Amino acid sequence: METTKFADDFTVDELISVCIARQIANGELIVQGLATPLVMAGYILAKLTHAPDVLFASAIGQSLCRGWAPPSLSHAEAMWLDKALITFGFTRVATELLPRFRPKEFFRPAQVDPYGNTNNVFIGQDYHRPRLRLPGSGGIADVTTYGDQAYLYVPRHSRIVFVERLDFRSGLGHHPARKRGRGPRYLVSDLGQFDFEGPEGRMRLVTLHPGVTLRRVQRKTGFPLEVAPDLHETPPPTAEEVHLLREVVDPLGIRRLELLSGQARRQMLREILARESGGA
Amino acid sequence: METTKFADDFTVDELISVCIARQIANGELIVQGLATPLVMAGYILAKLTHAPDVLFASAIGQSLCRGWAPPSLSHAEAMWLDKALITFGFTRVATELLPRFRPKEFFRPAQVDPYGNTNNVFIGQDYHRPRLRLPGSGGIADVTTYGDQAYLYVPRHSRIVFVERLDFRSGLGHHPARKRGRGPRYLVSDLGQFDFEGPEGRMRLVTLHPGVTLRRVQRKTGFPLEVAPDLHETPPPTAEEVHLLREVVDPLGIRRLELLSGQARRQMLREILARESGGA
Amino acid sequence: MMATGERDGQTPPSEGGAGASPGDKRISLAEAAALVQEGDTLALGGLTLYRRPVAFVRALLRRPDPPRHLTLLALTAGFESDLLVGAGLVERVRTCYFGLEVFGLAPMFTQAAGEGRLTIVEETEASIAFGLRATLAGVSFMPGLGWLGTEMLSVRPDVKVVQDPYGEGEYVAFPAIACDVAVLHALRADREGNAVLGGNLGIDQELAMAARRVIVTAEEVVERLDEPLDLAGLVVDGVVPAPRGAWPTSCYPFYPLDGEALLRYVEACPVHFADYLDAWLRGDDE
Amino acid sequence: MMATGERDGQTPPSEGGAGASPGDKRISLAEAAALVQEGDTLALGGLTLYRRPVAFVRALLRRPDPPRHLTLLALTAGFESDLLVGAGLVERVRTCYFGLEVFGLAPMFTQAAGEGRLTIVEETEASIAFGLRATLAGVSFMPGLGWLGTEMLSVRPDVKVVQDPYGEGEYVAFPAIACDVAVLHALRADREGNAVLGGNLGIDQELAMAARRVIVTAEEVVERLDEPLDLAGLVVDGVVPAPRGAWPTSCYPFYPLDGEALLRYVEACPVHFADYLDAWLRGDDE
Repeated sequence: METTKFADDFTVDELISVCIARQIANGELIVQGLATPLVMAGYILAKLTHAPDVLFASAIGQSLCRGWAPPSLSHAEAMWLDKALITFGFTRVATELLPRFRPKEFFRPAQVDPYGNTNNVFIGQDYHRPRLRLPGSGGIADVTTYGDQAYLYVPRHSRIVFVERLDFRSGLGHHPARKRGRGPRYLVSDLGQFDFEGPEGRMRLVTLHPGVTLRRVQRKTGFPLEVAPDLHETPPPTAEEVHLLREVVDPLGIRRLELLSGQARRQMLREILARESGGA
Repeated sequence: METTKFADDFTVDELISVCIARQIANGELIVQGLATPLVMAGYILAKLTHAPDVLFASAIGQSLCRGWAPPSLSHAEAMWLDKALITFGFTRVATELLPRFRPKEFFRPAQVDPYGNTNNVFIGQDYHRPRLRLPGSGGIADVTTYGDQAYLYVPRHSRIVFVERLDFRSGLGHHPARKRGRGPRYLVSDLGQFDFEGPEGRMRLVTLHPGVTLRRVQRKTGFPLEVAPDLHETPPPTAEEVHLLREVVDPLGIRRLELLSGQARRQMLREILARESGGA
Repeated sequence: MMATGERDGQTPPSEGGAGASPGDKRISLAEAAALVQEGDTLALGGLTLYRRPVAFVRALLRRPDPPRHLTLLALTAGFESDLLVGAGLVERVRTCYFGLEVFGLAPMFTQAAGEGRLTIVEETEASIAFGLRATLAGVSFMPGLGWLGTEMLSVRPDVKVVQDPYGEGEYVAFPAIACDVAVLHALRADREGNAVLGGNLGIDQELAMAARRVIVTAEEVVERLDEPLDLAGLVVDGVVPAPRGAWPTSCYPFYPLDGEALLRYVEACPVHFADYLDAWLRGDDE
Repeated sequence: MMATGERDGQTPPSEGGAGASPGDKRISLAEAAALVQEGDTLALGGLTLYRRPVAFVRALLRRPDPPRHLTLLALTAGFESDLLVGAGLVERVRTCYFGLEVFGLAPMFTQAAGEGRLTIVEETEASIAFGLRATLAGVSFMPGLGWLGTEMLSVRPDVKVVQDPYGEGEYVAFPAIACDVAVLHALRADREGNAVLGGNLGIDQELAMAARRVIVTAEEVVERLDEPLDLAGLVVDGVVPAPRGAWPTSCYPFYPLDGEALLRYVEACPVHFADYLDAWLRGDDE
């Protein structure tokens, strides 16, 4: 048996995508929401490595796909329309596919509390005059209340995201009000991997990404952290995984946008757009 | 202006189809249920004469069609699939199209009472041991409770069909229990045409088909008949209408099956099947 | 089927087809027929005389121990369903139309119903359509227009009426419909169960999503379909090559309805049903 | 539109488009924009940055008297909706996502919401999908899974919870969603309003059936479409030729998303929105 060759260098976006990929089992139906390129990169990587038979579904196109195409800013529909096996429309997805099949999906919360409850609606004290209005909950306030395949990711771990109390609970975690399904199973951030096996479904640090200290994670988390007894280092990406991500899965590096904001993100958007229109 | 040329000879199936055609207005969406070739002939005739812009929908195919094809026993789907503009599937038809658009449809009841309530479920006194179990109500128990475009036809007028009291009310007429919509507007049989403008929505004879007497209609109806003050003769088919029915709309005469039963119907089915497989 | 973990619905989708992981789900007609168990709700796709899974029904009737006490579910039921009733496999019928269209009444259904030997769960288009949508949505009912003012509720004492929470009126709460095995006949399928049904969809797509197990019989089974699909293999447990598998019902545009065969049936039945069935199971009529 | 007599629904389909009988429903963008009235619920088809009716929005904003107090309805709202909010036409927003995906927050929506100048009818995918299905079914609600346990109900006091009539639990009764005018952008349409939308359907088909009036803008308007349709002209009141009518959002496969145009917008707003809008209405950016 060959020994796994770990990558000599990798970036945190690559590590997050690899962590996402490793949560995917072969044969699963996996769903991608809007504006989640780290997830898309992870899904495609899974397909190209250990999970060749996954089926993709997406908010864009509302189709099921066996095939894939690299993420694109300008041609986001390409994968979902050209590779569609069957198209449902959003009404059937929301009222039939999601409640019937309860597929695995990775969500990016704007706030998450110790129990994996999440908020994507607003930041502030007053819903009617929010400090920051967010885009809205999409389908998170639906599927997290009945599904059991909610996975979370946080590209920029901070006390702004990980809070003791949410300003608004739009995604249901491990919460006493739950009637159906179960709270999130997993969370990956740029600092480590977490499960929710703490007391009453509390978030628990399971692995630290290479070079990250427990102290740093705790400092950047707005509530006391549970830590798994066998806390260890996140297995780094393999050389093959990094190669695939960079050269095959997402050569434009669209996944990296999720780690940037403001001027830096706009700068990178411009670079990617230029490369796309230059005919990548 | 040309004077209308009435047909010298016509059969009762032709007259019924013509009466149905004349109830169709241009531009309407008209729906055909299962096993109703007299209705199909009438619809197509309407399209070829005064209502070129009707849109057809049908239980078979669940499509909308602008074009048409002659009725067929062996290739019933041909019209509905080859000419489909758009296909809905039965679930969307029953839960969206019918309640939203409430289109015009002709129903054939096994029993009809003086108020246009109808029965297609069973004949007899006991639902659990019926004298004759019928195929079922299809969608009649749905659309007649909320729509206002129910039209009825009875190819063989008799006291078995027109009864004072139904054995089971599966289609809602002009009935005090009605909450939405309205009862049937019109009925055509092999003896005459009727509306429901009598007291409390009672069925009312409006025209007698050529050669039919009021006395004969009354004798064949199981309840006292209301009669319109201006009772007159049904305008006969025009020469053009008869020509179209025989030569263009339904050259195999499939509409005639609805006037036959038992051995006579099977005989005619065999003749039509032979002509269809012989390559009409 | 797919591996998406546990489900909490009343009627969870099936947990693993013959082939388990996505891959080759091809099985024989006999293997498909063996999936139906005593007391199951068996749904048959297609419409009345069109694209019915007749070859599957024959395989079911050929079983040495045909399953009994079935609940037969179909939007409309025709020849294939009448055979199952005549052969005594069916205890309950859920359909809004059971007949042979212009070919007449369904003789064995008519006889069994007249003798009180069938439990009929009286349905309409709306009750079946909303009932399946309720199952897919994971709720116990869907409210819809229909039935109020008719006598439908008197023969469906299990069906409740709910108050409009936003107004004065009331609606029928069409209950969720569960299904153990759904069998659909396709024009083409691939070995993963992806399928093309043609335009006359009926309720096939909803049945395939609602049923615990799904069998697709197909005129032709290919390696891989890449045309637009009507059914995703995701929900399919078994794929059966069954050329002329809808005969004597039609499989448009491949072959027409065989009206002569239907006439032979209605002329034989109900009196000579047993002889008809014997001959039909031997394949004399094929 | 079609002449099927009176209807008793809360939100009856429209009673006759610009062209009355089926036939030529072609109108200009200005005529289409004139159909929207003060206080209307205006639905915009497409998804976030994809196939949005942007040319229509420009025509609406170019009206000398743009209608105000609109309720904006969209599954997801993006650039085109942000312009309407920034220009002060929108009083209420019904959507489950208002933003520009990886291009960032929608600046004018974010600002207006922060200042308390918008009424937000907080929605989710399920509440919009079930709400439209309720409208189509002619009922006041559809029960569905979702929301329970979250704080959604606290910001939607109009939404009720109903008891499961067949069990112990409860469901959210997602209320029917009414719509005055729906505007959809199509790849191709014909003069009767038949249209091809492409595969990214969103909720366009349901909006078209739910709305009192429907406008289709299309990259190309032909005499008669005979390919398989996504939308039947039956429900369409006006057809508008609008080449590049989705720009800067995409119209796959005809043209891509214009990311540079979106970046110019997010960099100008909210501070320089007025200048941006002036230039955009003049067509400087076309």
